[in-house]
Amino acid sequence: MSLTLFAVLLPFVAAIFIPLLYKWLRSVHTGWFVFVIPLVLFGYFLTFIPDVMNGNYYYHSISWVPTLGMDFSVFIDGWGLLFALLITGIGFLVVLYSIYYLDKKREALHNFYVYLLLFMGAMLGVVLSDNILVLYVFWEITSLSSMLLISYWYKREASIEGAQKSTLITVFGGFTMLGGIALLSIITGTLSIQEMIAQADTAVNHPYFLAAMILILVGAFTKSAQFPFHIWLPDAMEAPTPVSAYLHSATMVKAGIYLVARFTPFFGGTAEWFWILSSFGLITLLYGSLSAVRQKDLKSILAFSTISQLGMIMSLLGIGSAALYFDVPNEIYTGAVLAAVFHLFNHATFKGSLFMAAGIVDHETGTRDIRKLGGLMTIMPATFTISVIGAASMAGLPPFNGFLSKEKFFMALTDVTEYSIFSIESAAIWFPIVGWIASIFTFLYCAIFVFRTFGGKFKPDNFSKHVHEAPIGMLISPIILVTIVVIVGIFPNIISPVLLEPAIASIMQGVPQDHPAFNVDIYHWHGWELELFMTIAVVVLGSLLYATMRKWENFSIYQRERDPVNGLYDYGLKGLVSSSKGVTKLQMTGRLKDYLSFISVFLILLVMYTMFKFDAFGLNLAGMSEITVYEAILVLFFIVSVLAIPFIQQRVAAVAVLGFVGFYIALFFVIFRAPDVAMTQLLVETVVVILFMLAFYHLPGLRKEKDKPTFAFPRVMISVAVGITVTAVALGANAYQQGHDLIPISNYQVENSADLAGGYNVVNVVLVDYRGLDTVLELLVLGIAALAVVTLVKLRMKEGEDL
Amino acid sequence: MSMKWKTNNLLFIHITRVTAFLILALSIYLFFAGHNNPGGGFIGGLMLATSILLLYLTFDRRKINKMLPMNYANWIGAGILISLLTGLIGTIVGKPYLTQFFDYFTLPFFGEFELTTAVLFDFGIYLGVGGSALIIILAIAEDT
Amino acid sequence: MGFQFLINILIMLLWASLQQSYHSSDLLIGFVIGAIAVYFLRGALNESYYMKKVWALVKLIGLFIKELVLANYDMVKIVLNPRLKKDVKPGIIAVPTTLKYDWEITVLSMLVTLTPGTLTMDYSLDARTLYIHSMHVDDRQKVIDDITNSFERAIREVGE
Amino acid sequence: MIEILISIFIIGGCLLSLIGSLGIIRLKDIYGRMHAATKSATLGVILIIIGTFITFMGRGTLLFSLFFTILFVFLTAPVAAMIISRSAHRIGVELWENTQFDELHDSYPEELKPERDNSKAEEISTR
Amino acid sequence: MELLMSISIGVLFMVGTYLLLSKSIIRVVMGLLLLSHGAHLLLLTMAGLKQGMPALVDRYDQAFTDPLPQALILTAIVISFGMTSFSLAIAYRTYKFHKTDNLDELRGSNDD
Amino acid sequence: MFELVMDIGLIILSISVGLCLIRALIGPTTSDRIVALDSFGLNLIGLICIIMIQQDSTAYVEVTMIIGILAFIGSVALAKFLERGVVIDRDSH
Amino acid sequence: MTNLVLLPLLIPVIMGAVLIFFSKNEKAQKIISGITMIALLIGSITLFIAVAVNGTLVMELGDWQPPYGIPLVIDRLAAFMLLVSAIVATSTLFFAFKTISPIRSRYFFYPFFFFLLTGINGSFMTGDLFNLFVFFEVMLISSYILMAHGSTNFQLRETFKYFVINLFASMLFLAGVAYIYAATGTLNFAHLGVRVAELGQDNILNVIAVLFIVVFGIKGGLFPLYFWLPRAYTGPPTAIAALFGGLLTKVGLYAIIRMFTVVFNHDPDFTHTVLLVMAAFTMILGVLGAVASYNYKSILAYHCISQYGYIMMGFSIFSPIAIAGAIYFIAHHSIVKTALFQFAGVTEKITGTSDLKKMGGVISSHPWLAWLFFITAMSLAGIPPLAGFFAKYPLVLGGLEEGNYIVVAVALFVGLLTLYSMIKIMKFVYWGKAKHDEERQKISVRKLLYSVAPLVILTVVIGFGAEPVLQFTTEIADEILDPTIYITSVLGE
Ligand code: NA
Ligand code: NA
Repeated sequence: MSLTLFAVLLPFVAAIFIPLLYKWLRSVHTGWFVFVIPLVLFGYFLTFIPDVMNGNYYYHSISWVPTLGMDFSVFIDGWGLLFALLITGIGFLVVLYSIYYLDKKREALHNFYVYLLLFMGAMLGVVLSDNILVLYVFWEITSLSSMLLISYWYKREASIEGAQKSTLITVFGGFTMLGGIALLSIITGTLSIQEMIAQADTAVNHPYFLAAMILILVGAFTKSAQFPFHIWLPDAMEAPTPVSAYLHSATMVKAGIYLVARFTPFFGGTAEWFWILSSFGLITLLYGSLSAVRQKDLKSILAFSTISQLGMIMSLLGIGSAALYFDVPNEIYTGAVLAAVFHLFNHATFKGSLFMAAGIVDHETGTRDIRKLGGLMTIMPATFTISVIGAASMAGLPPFNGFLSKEKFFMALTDVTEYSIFSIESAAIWFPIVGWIASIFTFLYCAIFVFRTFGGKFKPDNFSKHVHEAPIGMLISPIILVTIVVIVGIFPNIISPVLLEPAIASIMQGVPQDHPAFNVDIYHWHGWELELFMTIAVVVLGSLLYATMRKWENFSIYQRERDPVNGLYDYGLKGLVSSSKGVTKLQMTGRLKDYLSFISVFLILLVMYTMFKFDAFGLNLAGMSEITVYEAILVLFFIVSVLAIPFIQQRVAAVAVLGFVGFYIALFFVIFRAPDVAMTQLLVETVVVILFMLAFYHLPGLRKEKDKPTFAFPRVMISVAVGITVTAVALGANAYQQGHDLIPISNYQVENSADLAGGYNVVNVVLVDYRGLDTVLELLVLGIAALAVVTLVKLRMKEGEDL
Repeated sequence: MSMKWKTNNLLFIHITRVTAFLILALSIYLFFAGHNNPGGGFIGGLMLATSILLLYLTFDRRKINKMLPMNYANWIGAGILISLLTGLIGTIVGKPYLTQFFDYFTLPFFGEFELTTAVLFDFGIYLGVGGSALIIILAIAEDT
Repeated sequence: MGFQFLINILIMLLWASLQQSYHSSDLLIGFVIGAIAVYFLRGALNESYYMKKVWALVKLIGLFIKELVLANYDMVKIVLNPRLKKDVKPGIIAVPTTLKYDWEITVLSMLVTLTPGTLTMDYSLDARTLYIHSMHVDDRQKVIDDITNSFERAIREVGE
Repeated sequence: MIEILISIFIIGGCLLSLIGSLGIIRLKDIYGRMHAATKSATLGVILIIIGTFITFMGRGTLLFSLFFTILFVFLTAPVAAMIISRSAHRIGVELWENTQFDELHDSYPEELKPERDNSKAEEISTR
Repeated sequence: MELLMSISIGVLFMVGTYLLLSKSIIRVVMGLLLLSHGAHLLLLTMAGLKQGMPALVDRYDQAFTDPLPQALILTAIVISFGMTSFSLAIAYRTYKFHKTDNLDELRGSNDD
Repeated sequence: MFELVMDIGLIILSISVGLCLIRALIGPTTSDRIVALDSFGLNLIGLICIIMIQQDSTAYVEVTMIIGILAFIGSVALAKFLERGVVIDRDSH
Repeated sequence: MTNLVLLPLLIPVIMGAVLIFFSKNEKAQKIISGITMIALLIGSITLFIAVAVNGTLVMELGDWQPPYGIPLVIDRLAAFMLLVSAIVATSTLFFAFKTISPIRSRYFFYPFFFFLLTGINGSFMTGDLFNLFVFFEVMLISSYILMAHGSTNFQLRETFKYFVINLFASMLFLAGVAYIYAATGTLNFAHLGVRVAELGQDNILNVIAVLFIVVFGIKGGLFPLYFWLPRAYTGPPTAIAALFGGLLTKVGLYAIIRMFTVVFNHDPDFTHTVLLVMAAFTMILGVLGAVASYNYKSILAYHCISQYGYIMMGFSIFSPIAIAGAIYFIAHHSIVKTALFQFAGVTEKITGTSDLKKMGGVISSHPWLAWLFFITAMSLAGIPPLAGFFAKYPLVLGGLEEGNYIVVAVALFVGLLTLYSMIKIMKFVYWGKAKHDEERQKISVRKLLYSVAPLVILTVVIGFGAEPVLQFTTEIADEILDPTIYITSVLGE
């Protein structure tokens, strides 16, 4: 196994040892052991940079489940490497942060870190797997570990609910995606993403192409919290803050982005891909930013902010995909992709720091409610600084990295108006407008986040504990992140050739690498372009809104914190449960007669339908044996006696008539030359009659039966139909038999019974020799029944007496 | 039972004494006859049960239980085992399971007769069926 | 012991007749099986009986067959009689018997049942009174006398 | 010749059986029907069996075992008749209105004397 | 004859089903009994009726009726016997402990 | 001719059996039905005997014996249940 | 060599009969049972290997050449099923040792257990239709009594319904045997295959085919025939519920697979479409029952139904990959469902109830239990890389390949609902605040987990190590899709 493969598996392997380390070395915070792993991996992945920068990629594969085409293959190109570095880089920062955030005495650290490592490994697997099915495997593990982390404080109702919601939604997406994956494998005959991309030209004409696209996108959208699937993300904030910082802003939620970008070479260049991504992205962007403004909880603000930013990246990928429509792309089209990749990176840094800051506030004050917070600026200056930088970057203010990517974003949106493909003409104008409005609100919630927490008056009564600045250990990680925010903001081109260009190259595959469009050169000053005016307007209008906040914060729409889309989820879930109950109650009535009715009706319909469909009715009177007078009389009386049974109201009488019926049947067996059967029938019938009598000792008399009028007629109909069905098939089978002259296997048995088995009574020879197994088993059945009766009669236990 | 009928069952008892034995003999006969004539383990076994049942019908449980202190559950086990194990005879000589063997022998006085493993097999059935039928009847009857 | 022997013989005959062959071997096997059966169920037999008067038995059987035929003639008359209500006057009567042995009473009650117009329904607890349903009880005493004079006497002859 | 004899036996037996069944239908109470069942049906079946025996004798088979059927019938018919009629009487099955007297009823202990009512007959014993 | 038997079998299945749809436990058990009769007769009827002698091959030198279905029926009868015994036992035990033989009252609550 | 006689015999017995059945159905008491069942058994023996003649087969001799025994046992069990409410007594009565 | 075939049949039945004699000695019964079970497991493994290496083993019972006698036929499918059966049974038996009350052993609990196993194993092995009926009855009568064992009110009531419905099905089975014997004159599967091929599967033969769908559908818990199942599986002792949930109903499905590959394989457009529609409804209605229920065992029982739907779906898609998936699914589900029922039992021991709403916080007092459950539950929901995923994906892939979009959509949706109800259990039972008192929190269940932990490990192992299993099930699929293989190994060339 190559080292790279092991790198992906390392977190999983480590996870196995965590509980042991936790148990044996209680005095050391378990996080320290964990910390090493992402750190080492980060270092390891850094070593790939030179190679990848040069446009190479790393590929290694071992076979796992070849029957399904699953190879455990590691594929490292620019796009994957960017993610791997994010995962491990943010990873060790988060672990470091968590060491101070989670108390080693009170918290179940072994669980926490196992989940975290599970996630880390899975996430690496997602971004480094070339085999889409293996990617899917890791994809679901990320959902699962996310669930476990959200439910980490499993005694809290909200944690559990949040975990459930996030899992249901993301796994819904996952399962949908699985369908898409299957379609992809059918379309292309491979599970390797790179091999699929190689077939992109022909695949587009495949009838499954669009379906596969939509299914894959549903998976990506749920994971990346795109409207209307976004609702799980705010509820996921119940997880410990390190988790929110890591999974729910920096990494996992970007898995959808990763996937969309990864598949852009395959699906990109089509109108559907363009429209779906850009419109869902923009809606999410707008919706997220509008919603974030309403939130009163610091982490909720950040959650909606994340949703909004993810929407933004998604829309950029959509816009950028247009590049693939053309054989020769130009900068207009690739710019969006650059913006997407760049913002993805930036978002990880500033959002990570903001989450950590929010966590610190929560940790030190015991609350995240902005209505209670305020005036922390002086008490927690470091945290304040971190928050200001992070928020400013998020709001798109210079000189931070967020400003740069936001500018690129505006540029991409305005460029769309110049497109002339995908019948975009009339709609294009909405792109910049929506983006711009969303940015205003982004500015606004950033302001709320910072000033409501750190500005204003400090109200000590609101807090249950003494408030002070966080320990330095907790501050290190966010400080590192804001440092990156600042440095990249000032010197963006540090990362652009190293990380961004290779990533874009991966996404824009099929486009010549030396094309000028790939020259990623990020600069601050574009001149007085439209984008700059847009930014200025954002700041002005945003400030204005914040200033007038007192006026509009009493609007009811502002008061309503809970996302109305949740109503859909709640309604859906409630509806699911209640309709399940309804459906189940309808069929699982607990009444035997209902069950038998359903079964019988199904039997009748299915058999009769088949009879008609295959014209299987038949009646061959000529081939039948003759009917003598006395037989006719016997049969007539027999039928009468059978028909009479339901009408008999005395139980002993009913049994007597049953005895008649049984004896009649024995007589039929005689008439039809079956002496052994006749004897058995007689004996059994008599014993059964006696058994009835024995049981009657305990049973009540028969009552007159009164069916509900709604059941009386169906009951008769069902019974009659069952009878007719049996008879019709019997006659059909008989006619069929007459029509085909087959020699039954019993001929052999008759011919060889005396010579080969030494018996003249062929029936007995069949029983003890030809079909001896049947016979001993039938004895077994009878014996079991006998022991069963004994058990039923003698053993009586109470409910719950044992397990 | 609320009713306390005192009954003299003279006729019934006397007749049962005769018929029960006849049925028992018939049962044995039917068992042996089975291979060549109607009958066999099942029928014989059920007849066996019937003859004992008749005793129970005529007399009472206490009396018959004392007279025939049988553990019918063991009959079942034994019956099943006999039938199953007879089948193994074949495997010893390399034939498939449940292979039955037979041969004709001549003994002075008795004349020619047939020995067959099938009879042994059938005896298991006989025993098991008889035991089963009886245990069923008695279990329900005793539940008072 | 004789009673047991009788059963034994019966079983032997049954065996042989079932075999439809009456060679000595079959009879022997039948006898052995009978002996086994008797031994097996000996607990139910606690009385002894010595077969004595075969002739008396034959006479009894003759009487019985005669009565049986008469009974059926009687039955045909009753069943085919259009004026049932006028001609048939049934009743249940207590018939005391002077027979001593249980087996005698057994046989008596069987014969009563199979012969004209009468049917044994019950015994008194000491079994010395038979309750008989008769189809013709115009003369109660005549019914009783018929039974005591014909059957009881014939049975007693066999018994002594 | 032998066929005529057989035919007489068989048809006679059949007719007797029929008489028995007719009696079961026609007679007015269970006790009367019991007479019909035990007498006619018994002799009827015996005649048929004898006819059958002769038939097979003519064909070269001595079916002595048929006589065991006769034996069984002889032995059991009176017992069945007795037990059935006694049980009917004890649970209070009505007697035909023509019945002259019922000395059996008189012999019953007072507390057990059943009410004569067909509709209640079955319930009495099984409550 | 096969026609008559087929009809009889249909009647057995019909009445059997009708009884199965009853509320009364004991009628259900009777229904099962009738169904098993129907099934056994069907086995016999389907092999063809009255063609040849009983399959006792030492006595006659002629056609024999098909012995295989007879063996199957024999097996089936014994199995049915076991099942009927079981059904009676469970029927009366159910009645005894639930104090009702009305199957409509034996529905059980919806969430247990 | 002989065949015809047998056929007639069978028809008569079939009707006879039917009459028993009618009694079993109309009752009115269970005891009546038991009588009918008992008699039915006897008729059945007759039927089988004639069928034996017709089929020229002795295969059913044992069947007739068994019917004789079983009709008896069945009737007795039913009657005993009617009378005593139990089929098998616990103690001597 | 061929005598190996006898082991899965004779070991349980002979030892079951022997155990009858020891009904008064609990300890002896346990020792004998334990040894027997292990012998059976070893026997099944040996047989499995033998068949995997050498191909189909046939024993012509009574030395009668097929189709005149009854053959025991172990092809790869049967060997696989036998192995699964032995594994599941071993786990349940050892679970039973520790959970069932000693009084049960006096009432033939262990004999019934082994007889049930006899019926199940025999059904897998037999090459004869009527013999299959008889094995079914052995299995069913054992299941009836095991279901009612202990005779609580609930058990009696639900067993009665189960019993009646299944007996009804058995009668239809007999009717089917009668019809098919009339139409073809044979009962041997292979011979039936030959004759149906000769006759052409239309006319009455298709009618008989659908009749068997109904018959086996009832036993196999398919829509709309499964009504007996959910409550019947919640009443009996846990060990038994586990065995039922894991194994019993599979026999019905197995019978469908056998019947509709060897015999009725000529008109899949009709028969397999019927099955596919039934499968879809089975999946969805089963899982809805689970969604609606708040009883631990009942949820599991309803899931059984929906999982049977999956298995049938895989089979009725009738492509090699889908069938391979379906057979893998059988193994997966047997293992997982047996484990889940045992978890339900263990949890009940701790909390004293199986009502979800009365439980909570079990994870804090019994973390191992909760984690083992969690892994198993996720496997059930088809979360990779556990076995459930590898069971589900081939069905999805196969379904889409054959153009059965709707049923694939249903399958995926049902998977989601499965996850939902597994999380529901997690939520109500293991997470949340503890509702069981101090005393109960101290109950040690470690010993109970010994018998189930191997199953959990197995679901992980055959997940990660899916390849050999899938390879084998693919071989099975190829084998059963070519009925001539079966036919020639039974009847010769
Ligand atoms: Na499910
Ligand atoms: Na599922």
